Amino acid sequence: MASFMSLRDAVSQNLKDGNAAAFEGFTHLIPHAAAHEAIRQGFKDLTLIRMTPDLVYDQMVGMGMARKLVFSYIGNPGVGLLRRARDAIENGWPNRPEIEEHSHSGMANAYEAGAAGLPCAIFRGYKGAGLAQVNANIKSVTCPFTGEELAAIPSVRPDVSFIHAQKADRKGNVLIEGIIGIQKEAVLAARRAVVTVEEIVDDLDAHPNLCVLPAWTIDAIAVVPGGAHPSYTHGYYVRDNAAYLEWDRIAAERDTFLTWMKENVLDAGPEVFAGRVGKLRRTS
Amino acid sequence: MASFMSLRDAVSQNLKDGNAAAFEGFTHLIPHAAAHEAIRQGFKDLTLIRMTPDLVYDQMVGMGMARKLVFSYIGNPGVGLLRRARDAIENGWPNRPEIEEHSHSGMANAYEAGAAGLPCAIFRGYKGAGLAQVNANIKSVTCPFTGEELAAIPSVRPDVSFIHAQKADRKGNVLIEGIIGIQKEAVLAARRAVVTVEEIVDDLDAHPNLCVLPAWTIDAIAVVPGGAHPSYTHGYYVRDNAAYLEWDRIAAERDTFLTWMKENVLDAGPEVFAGRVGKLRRTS
Amino acid sequence: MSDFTSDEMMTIAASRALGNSDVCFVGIGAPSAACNVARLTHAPDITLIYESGTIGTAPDVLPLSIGDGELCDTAVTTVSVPEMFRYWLMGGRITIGFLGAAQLDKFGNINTTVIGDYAHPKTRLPGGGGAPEIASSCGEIYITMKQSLRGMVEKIDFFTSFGHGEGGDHRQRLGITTKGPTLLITDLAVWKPDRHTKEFTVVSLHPGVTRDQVQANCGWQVKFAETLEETPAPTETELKTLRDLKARTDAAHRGPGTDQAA
Amino acid sequence: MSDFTSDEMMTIAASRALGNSDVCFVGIGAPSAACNVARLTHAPDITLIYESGTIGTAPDVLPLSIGDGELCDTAVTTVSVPEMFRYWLMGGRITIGFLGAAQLDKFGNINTTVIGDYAHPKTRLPGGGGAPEIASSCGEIYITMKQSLRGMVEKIDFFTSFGHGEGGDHRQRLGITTKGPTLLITDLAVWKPDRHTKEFTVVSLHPGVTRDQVQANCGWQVKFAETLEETPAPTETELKTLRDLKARTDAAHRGPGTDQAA
Repeated sequence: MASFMSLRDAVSQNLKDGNAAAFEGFTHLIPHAAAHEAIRQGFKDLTLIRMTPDLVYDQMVGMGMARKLVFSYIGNPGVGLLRRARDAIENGWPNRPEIEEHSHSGMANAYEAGAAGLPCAIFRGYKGAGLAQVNANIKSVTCPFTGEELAAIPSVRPDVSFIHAQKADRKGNVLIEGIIGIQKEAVLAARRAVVTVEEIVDDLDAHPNLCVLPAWTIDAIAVVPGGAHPSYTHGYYVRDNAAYLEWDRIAAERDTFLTWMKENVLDAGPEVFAGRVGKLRRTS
Repeated sequence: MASFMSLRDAVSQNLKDGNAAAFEGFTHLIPHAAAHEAIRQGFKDLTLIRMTPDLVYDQMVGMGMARKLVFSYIGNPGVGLLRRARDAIENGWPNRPEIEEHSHSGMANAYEAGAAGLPCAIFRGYKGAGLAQVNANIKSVTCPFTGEELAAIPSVRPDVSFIHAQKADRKGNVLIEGIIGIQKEAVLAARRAVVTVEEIVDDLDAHPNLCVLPAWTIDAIAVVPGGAHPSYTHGYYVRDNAAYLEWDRIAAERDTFLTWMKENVLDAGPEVFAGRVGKLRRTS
Repeated sequence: MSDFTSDEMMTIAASRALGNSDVCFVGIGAPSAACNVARLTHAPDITLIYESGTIGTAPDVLPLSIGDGELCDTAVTTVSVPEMFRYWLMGGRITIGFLGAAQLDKFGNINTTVIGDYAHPKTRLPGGGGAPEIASSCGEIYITMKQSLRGMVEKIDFFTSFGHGEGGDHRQRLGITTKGPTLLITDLAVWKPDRHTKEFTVVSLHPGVTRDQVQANCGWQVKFAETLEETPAPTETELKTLRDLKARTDAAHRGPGTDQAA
Repeated sequence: MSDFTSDEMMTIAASRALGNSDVCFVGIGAPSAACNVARLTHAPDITLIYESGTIGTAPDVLPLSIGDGELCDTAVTTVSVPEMFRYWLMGGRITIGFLGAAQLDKFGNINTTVIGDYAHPKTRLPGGGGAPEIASSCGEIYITMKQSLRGMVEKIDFFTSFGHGEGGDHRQRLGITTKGPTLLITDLAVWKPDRHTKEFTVVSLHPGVTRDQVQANCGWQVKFAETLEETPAPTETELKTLRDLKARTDAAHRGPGTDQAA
């Protein structure tokens, strides 16, 4: 059952060294504030899971928190490569994380299977694709009716998933709107789930068919206005595309990266996010 | 791409003798008007697929249209047995349809797999259940990672699916709200799809995350106000529970059944449905 | 309050077994009444889930079907049927599955499929619906039914849903990891499975009910617990809550459309 | 209208290959520009799908990512990512998948995963994202990229997505039933696969481009069709549409938050 608490407590009570952790968000609603809190608390040996690891994973990898990465697209979307992740994978700085790489279809099916409590996901995929040769977790099963060979991969079952959402009601039911991505699955597939929200409201007042996570599927909720920045929260503020472009420059060198992390993450707190989205808020 | 047409044309152009047809609706939005039109047009040798075959399947079976039934619950929900279906299965009147019986979980997964273009559905099911012994289409596969034996059944791929929905816009995009059931999957799993709607509107004006079927997933749309009666259309009229109770009496005997069918189906048309829901409309 | 029917006692006894933090998959009929009485009395925050996709529903009247509009109107959220069976049931999110039965045996195996042979049934019943996977995926299973010799039988005609099979560790031997039937509430008594054999054993008799009555309405040789309790009679609040609910429900189901054609 | 860049020609030539009834899975970058120019000119009813879940989207500016809010705001509907990959992509609902490439070979096989060895890469690229299944599940695949010796190579370092493999019937031999790459549009030419060998063959040179230029910017021995056409130059409407779109996009991406910390 969801408890309301500070982001600091939500992270420290639910993330442990060595955990498999997902910080999910498909471009929209990326839990930046939660990831920064995890960086401040200095966790180690994490297996970081995410379909589209972008800036926050670049930051966590650059800070040496990752023992392993599980992903399907490791880039700065629309901008290019992730320079800290590259430095880690290519040069082993600050360490060389193990890699388990899938396609989006594979990861999406693996989260879905995780939410469904299944040990594996079975789908039509990886035909002729090189990943099947380099990832030992891509196997196959045969359809007992048609004989077709289908891909099989293990389901994703994180120890803990972090997501950002628009709002929670006072009971702890959480509403996610817009590009809902893989967040419902990330929460339901995980042993524990932490949600940051823009605000708490008396009543979600949501259409019955919207994406609502009942309070009893969530462990901790922390209110962090702007907590997705430079990603966005539909209905609250827009994506800070300029910041994504700027990240490319910051992450280019180890020292500019470390300086930026100290200033903007290590020496900061969740309360700075509200200010970062000030100019990005839209009334419409 | 969806064409707007009369229900008569929508049915005659998309349903053929011998087809596997699904008339779906999980208590809510059952396409009664479409089923009655199919009865009037006198199709034969149908494989009738539905999770919860109720009154309309009792009627189609009683009229001798079914060669085979694929289902997971064949009853009058909350009332009891389906007397025409019983007479067919137990006594062969007017014929003895073949039966392929699943659990809800099985049928739901089979529609889902059909919508996903897969040849089979794989899930955790039928453990210790008698259906696995009497249904040759319940097989198993072994998870290549854990060794767990999982149930496998063929996906559902109807030749044609019929559903009822709240409304379509002028381009033919269709909105389904409330208990959305299995309708999206029924449409996407089928080769052809026919939708009856309460009304056509200029703009669906729907939240982005609601259940909308784009026009290009649908073949024909017919406007039939009240077309779900005695089932209901959320936001338009409530369920006619009394009619479900009354059906138990009508279907009890072959002659009362046939008299009712002549009067209310064979000698009627889709336009009668609007009148049937008159007293069931709610403004809220 | 001494004036109550055995049906009312059954529903109220069943409602007491549910707690505020339970997530309950509700079958139609007696289970639905019991779950909603619990919600309206001692367990206001219980999560009720109907297989139509409604999660956290709080109906003012009992639904006739598992998909009445009332369930959606009052739910926290309403999901598609595949999602219901994949994420919520198979995903292991349900603590209690509440089932009724046409035929039941002493090990909690249920038949709602056929009376007689499957291929040539004497009576074709509606079938399992969600029950086969409710029985294996929910944390535990509560069963409620009126006792009768026809209903509580030595050998059921069809295994619609698996309880404890032949008893003992039969569930584990099939690779089923959930508890299965842990409670049976009839109109006469409360039953729990024996810890080892898993045979349902009477642990509490409803007020005024005798052992002979229980045996006279059960098709197998009934086992009674060494210490047999008496089920507390319905309280005034419980009885009023149930009766009000039934009255609202009956009025609603007669409905505004009685004079319409089906 | 004679004053246009080779990039503009590429995007506009690609846009022309799309029709009103196409359902197009749009990759980011050049594919996104081409698809939206098509929508804003000759194919107003084209259905554009981005892998973030937005179906039938009509953005006023090009998204920087595949999940900008603009895509959701203008979509017919927005679904979850598992639904996108299961019902819409794997379900066979997409007529055209539009991909870019870091490395491409003559059979339309694409690498966006690594330069060098997979285990010890010289350059770690972002990886496949949706591409492996886009390449096998869409009815056909269009590819667009700027020509270079580094990009169009005899042998790609990694098979991120499968085109025609080693050519001929290689797709069918793997049990893939879709057509695969049927069109390649570069900044210099339009290419189509040979009917038998499946090797990309130049069928049309963009205005002012020579065979030598095409060969000079391609790492394999280029085949040219017997009858070589000239790609019609961009019309005034096409060029204005593209430039307006780019201008709106650039303004939007500089955005209101430029002075904010990332």
